[in-house]
Amino acid sequence: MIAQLLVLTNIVGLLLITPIIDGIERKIKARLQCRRGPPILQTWYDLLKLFRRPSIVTEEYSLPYIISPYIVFANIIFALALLPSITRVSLSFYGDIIVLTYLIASSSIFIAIGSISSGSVFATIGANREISIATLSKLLIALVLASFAILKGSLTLEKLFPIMPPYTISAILAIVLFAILAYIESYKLPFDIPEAEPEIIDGILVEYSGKSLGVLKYSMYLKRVLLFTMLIDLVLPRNLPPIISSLAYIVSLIFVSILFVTIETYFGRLRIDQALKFMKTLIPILLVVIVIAYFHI
Amino acid sequence: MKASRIEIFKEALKTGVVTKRYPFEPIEVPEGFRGKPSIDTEKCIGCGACASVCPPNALSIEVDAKRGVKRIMLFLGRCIFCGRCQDVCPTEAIKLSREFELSSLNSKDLYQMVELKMARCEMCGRYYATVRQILFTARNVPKDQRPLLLLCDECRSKVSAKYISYARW
Amino acid sequence: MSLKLFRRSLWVYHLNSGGCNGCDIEVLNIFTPYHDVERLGIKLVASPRHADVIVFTGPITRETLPKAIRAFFAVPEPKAVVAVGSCACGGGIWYDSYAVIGGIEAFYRILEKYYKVRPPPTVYVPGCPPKPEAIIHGVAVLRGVLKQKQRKTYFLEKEVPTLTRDFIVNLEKYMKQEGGISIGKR
Amino acid sequence: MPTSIYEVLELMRKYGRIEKIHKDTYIVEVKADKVKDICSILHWKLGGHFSVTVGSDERLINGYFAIYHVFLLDEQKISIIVHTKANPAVPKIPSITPIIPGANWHEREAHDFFGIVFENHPNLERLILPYDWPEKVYPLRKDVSIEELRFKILKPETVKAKAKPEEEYIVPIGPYHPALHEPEYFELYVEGERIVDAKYKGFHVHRGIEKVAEERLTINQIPFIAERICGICGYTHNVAYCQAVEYAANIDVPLRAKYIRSILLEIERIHSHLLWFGVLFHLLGFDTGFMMTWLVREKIMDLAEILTGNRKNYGMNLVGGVRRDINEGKIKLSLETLDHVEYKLRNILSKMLKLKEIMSRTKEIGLLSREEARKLSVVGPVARASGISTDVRKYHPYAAYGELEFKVPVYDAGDVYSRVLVRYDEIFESISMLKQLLKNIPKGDLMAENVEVPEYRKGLGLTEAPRGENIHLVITGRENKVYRWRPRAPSYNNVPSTLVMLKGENLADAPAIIASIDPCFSCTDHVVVVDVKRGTRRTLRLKEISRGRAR
Repeated sequence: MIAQLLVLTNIVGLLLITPIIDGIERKIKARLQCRRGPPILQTWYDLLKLFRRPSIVTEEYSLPYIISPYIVFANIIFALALLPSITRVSLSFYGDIIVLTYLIASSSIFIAIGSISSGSVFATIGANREISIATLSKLLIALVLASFAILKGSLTLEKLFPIMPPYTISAILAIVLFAILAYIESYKLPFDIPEAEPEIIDGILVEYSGKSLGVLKYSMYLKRVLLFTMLIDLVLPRNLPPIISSLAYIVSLIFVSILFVTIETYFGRLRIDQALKFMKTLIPILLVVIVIAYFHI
Repeated sequence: MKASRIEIFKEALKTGVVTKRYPFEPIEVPEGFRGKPSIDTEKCIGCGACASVCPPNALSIEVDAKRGVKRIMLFLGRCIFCGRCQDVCPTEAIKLSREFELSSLNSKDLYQMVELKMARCEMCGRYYATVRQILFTARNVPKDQRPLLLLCDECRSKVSAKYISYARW
Repeated sequence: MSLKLFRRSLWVYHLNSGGCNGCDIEVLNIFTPYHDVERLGIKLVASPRHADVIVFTGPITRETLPKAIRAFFAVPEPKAVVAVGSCACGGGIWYDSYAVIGGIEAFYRILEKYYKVRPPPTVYVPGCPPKPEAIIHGVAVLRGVLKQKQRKTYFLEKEVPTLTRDFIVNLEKYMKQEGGISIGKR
Repeated sequence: MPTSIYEVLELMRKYGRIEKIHKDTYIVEVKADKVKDICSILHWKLGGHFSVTVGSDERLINGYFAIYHVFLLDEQKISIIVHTKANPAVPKIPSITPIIPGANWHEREAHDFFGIVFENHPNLERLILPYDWPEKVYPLRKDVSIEELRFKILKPETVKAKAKPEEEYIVPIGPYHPALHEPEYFELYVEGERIVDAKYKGFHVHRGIEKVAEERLTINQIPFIAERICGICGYTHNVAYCQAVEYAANIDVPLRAKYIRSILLEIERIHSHLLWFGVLFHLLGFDTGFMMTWLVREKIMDLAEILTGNRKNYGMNLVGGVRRDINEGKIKLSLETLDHVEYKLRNILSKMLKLKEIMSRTKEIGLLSREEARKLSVVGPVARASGISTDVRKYHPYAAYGELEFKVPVYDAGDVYSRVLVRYDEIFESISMLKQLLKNIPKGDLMAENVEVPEYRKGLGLTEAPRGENIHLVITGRENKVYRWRPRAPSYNNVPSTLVMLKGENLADAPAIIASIDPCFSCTDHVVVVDVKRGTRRTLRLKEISRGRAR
């Protein structure tokens, strides 16, 4: 019972924190561009306003267009429950690593399906692009998770964290690769695709408005935090006292987001074929990591 | 490549935050800023020089024959803030202030209206010019010519077959 | 008022309705470091569906009219309009051209006539182009943060001297006596 | 191959009567059947380039329609206007588009506005007038007044049908873009990823400026409407118009006024180029670059505000001079600002251009060869990036440019990156010019003493705008009005060249290519993508294409 409550605390806490993390990112980015930047709660204000605005639907929509934002949201929430975050407790069962991979992939797919069913050409093209990036990046994420599983010899997320010790080359490489993938997957420049960048919302989100737009944006912020959490879990020591570990988690969450946004600020966007080319070069490296992980190097 | 990214980063940190605090703090507009034209109602004589040079016709002049007034109207929703009116005004009645916060929720607030009383022509009884304009002109005209100013253009040209009028409208 | 919703967060869709670019650049300028309206929760969005406010810049040419109407209806209610620049406020220097509808009010007249739509709350920001600060002021007025400064003024001349021959000939004498007719002192 | 002015004029004399209208400008009156020959010689043999075609309804003066083709001969430093008359009942003139493809739009415009038919024109369709414009109504003819046009022809009810989304505008969003500013359409025909053809649909911003100016405004009011042709480079139009009238009326502008004009022109150029850099960075997804360049640009805007009283649309000119003086304090302040800007730009902008993403997305993209550039008669930085050294400031000096030392940056590659470099060099050239101007500004009057404009005289005003040469042809009229005024902005010549640049390129590079000419409609927004094989049409935004593959 306590475990369930703690998991619930995790989720509620993250729901509250996530927009603030985005607010911090916006503030840092603004500072790096010599601007004052929005207040840290700005993302919350934006979301609250969106939740209070009506959703206009397109003329030729079909069902997935309406429900997919909520499915994506539910997907991400479930995925968050699988990872230890604010409290070091999570839903844990055999094979949850596979479920996590599935949930991350399916959120992308449902976003794409939703925007395709809006009947708008704009959104359809955005969806095409989302899928073409997702197929590659999800494959890479699956490979990284596989290398973790091999390193620790387990398919349960609980047993993976933290990945070190053993301090092997493969462990360090795998963590670095996961950091790069988290960077790509959270749609940072130069791998930015339309819907993530706060200034330019188009592509997939173009036909959503009001509430459903709010839910979608919220899910995307949560997804970013999900990836950061995973990254933090991989390195954060396990046996810290409860309050210190929560604090350590939050501090490192802020640290990661600040680090990523600082890198992002000084990059222009790659053309999508250049981005895909970069991602393809990661595949052989990953395969090598899996092989050396098998031999515990 | 990497180095240039870091250079930009350094430069940005060196510049620091430059954002102004407006609207919470007022800002300085420079000397000679071309802001909102405002009509000094005491000085305006209703000659219409400004309306004739105004490129977008933001200034317009109408004669209300029923009430015997001349209406000078400035519509900021057309004004291009060029300051030509200021250049040509003979009495410095219209001037470009340094006011720039002109936003309003109602387009009616963008109007400035001045109505000046007109004088009737002594001969035909028609309204022909504002009283102020006649007085303004009168001061530049020798005393013996002044009675001619009490006539409208047409009547004056009839009368002044002998005289040459100094007055120019 | 419905605009309370936008106190903290306001998303703007910028629509050039045939303007000369002067105002468009200034609208863009308020997002750059010196003015940075993101600190006020204002953000430029790409799709009218995401927007709370449409910014019109330009006198609305005939070619842009249908597109402006479509963009207008794509913004969810409640919405508001910011007319930036003299062209958008009242047609500007183009007010009588054949290729121009002539400002946001003419646009509202068309909407009322053919679509039976009441005009949304609108703030007029005259200027050619308005300073970035003036645009920020306009948004603040729209949100109800600041008071509107600009008011309609109306002046009607009250008393005028009766023009008689005697008065006009001996003008200097009368002026000294009454002291009130000091018109046009240079 | 005649090279001296004398030889050129001798050659011209074979074709028709030649007359000098003002300094360095000659008008050749030729019969309609010789137009093609003389234009071909001027453009292809003598090294000149076609600049503008002006239609004019001169039935009130001499009973004919007139066409003026203007050519600039950089080598000889003269301009030659080829003048032809057309029968008022059936106005027909042979087209020069088959010889000089750059004349395409110019002739279509004359067709739109005057109903002059150009024989053998490949595609004499409507170009500028709105979609609901009635047939056989020619707005710039003198027999139709602005009131008639407005009240009889402007019928908003036609809007209702058009406002419904059609196939072409599937997405119910107008042709607008968040960061860029004016609405324009490009239709791109693609095969998979490659662009095989492109079409331009634009003129959303047609505001009927010429009719307004010719009917309502007086000679000294037109500078203000000329300034509002473009909100970015308006002052060059203002100067070009004033120069045209000054030449026509033979007014001698005081030297100090000329210096002040040059100072403001260069300030405008710097601000415009910086704006363009910002937009380019934004299109390439490098928002920090956008913010940092605009941060520097703001200093220039503040400087302009101090010098003229307004950040844009300076309103400084009247025919015969300028309206405001620049005093010692302002000169000092300007020099300080310029030093600061130069330092900042050398520090930041050069570093930004070296970034890998910026390089890889601009190099060898959007190629325009020298031959194509000559054919389409492109101007300004686009021409200079394709290896053509053309600059009105150098070859047809106006204002105070005759007394300045400056280089004209020319690059040969003809890709987007060389357009970037040309503009980068120009900023620093401008700063050095400004320093010369501010240090050497002479004392004197601001306005010419005698400003009287005789009727029916022609004047040609040339300026080098940030985007290329501006050209204004003015025919003065009666009662302090102009009879005909034709301003031609540089983008008018440059935009057709994007269609050449786009062919064969990757769809994702389209935005950078279109932006690379710095189109004065500046923004280029929605694109209609037509798949040739499948025959489907869909509307896209440039930004989306820039990110990815539209399959």
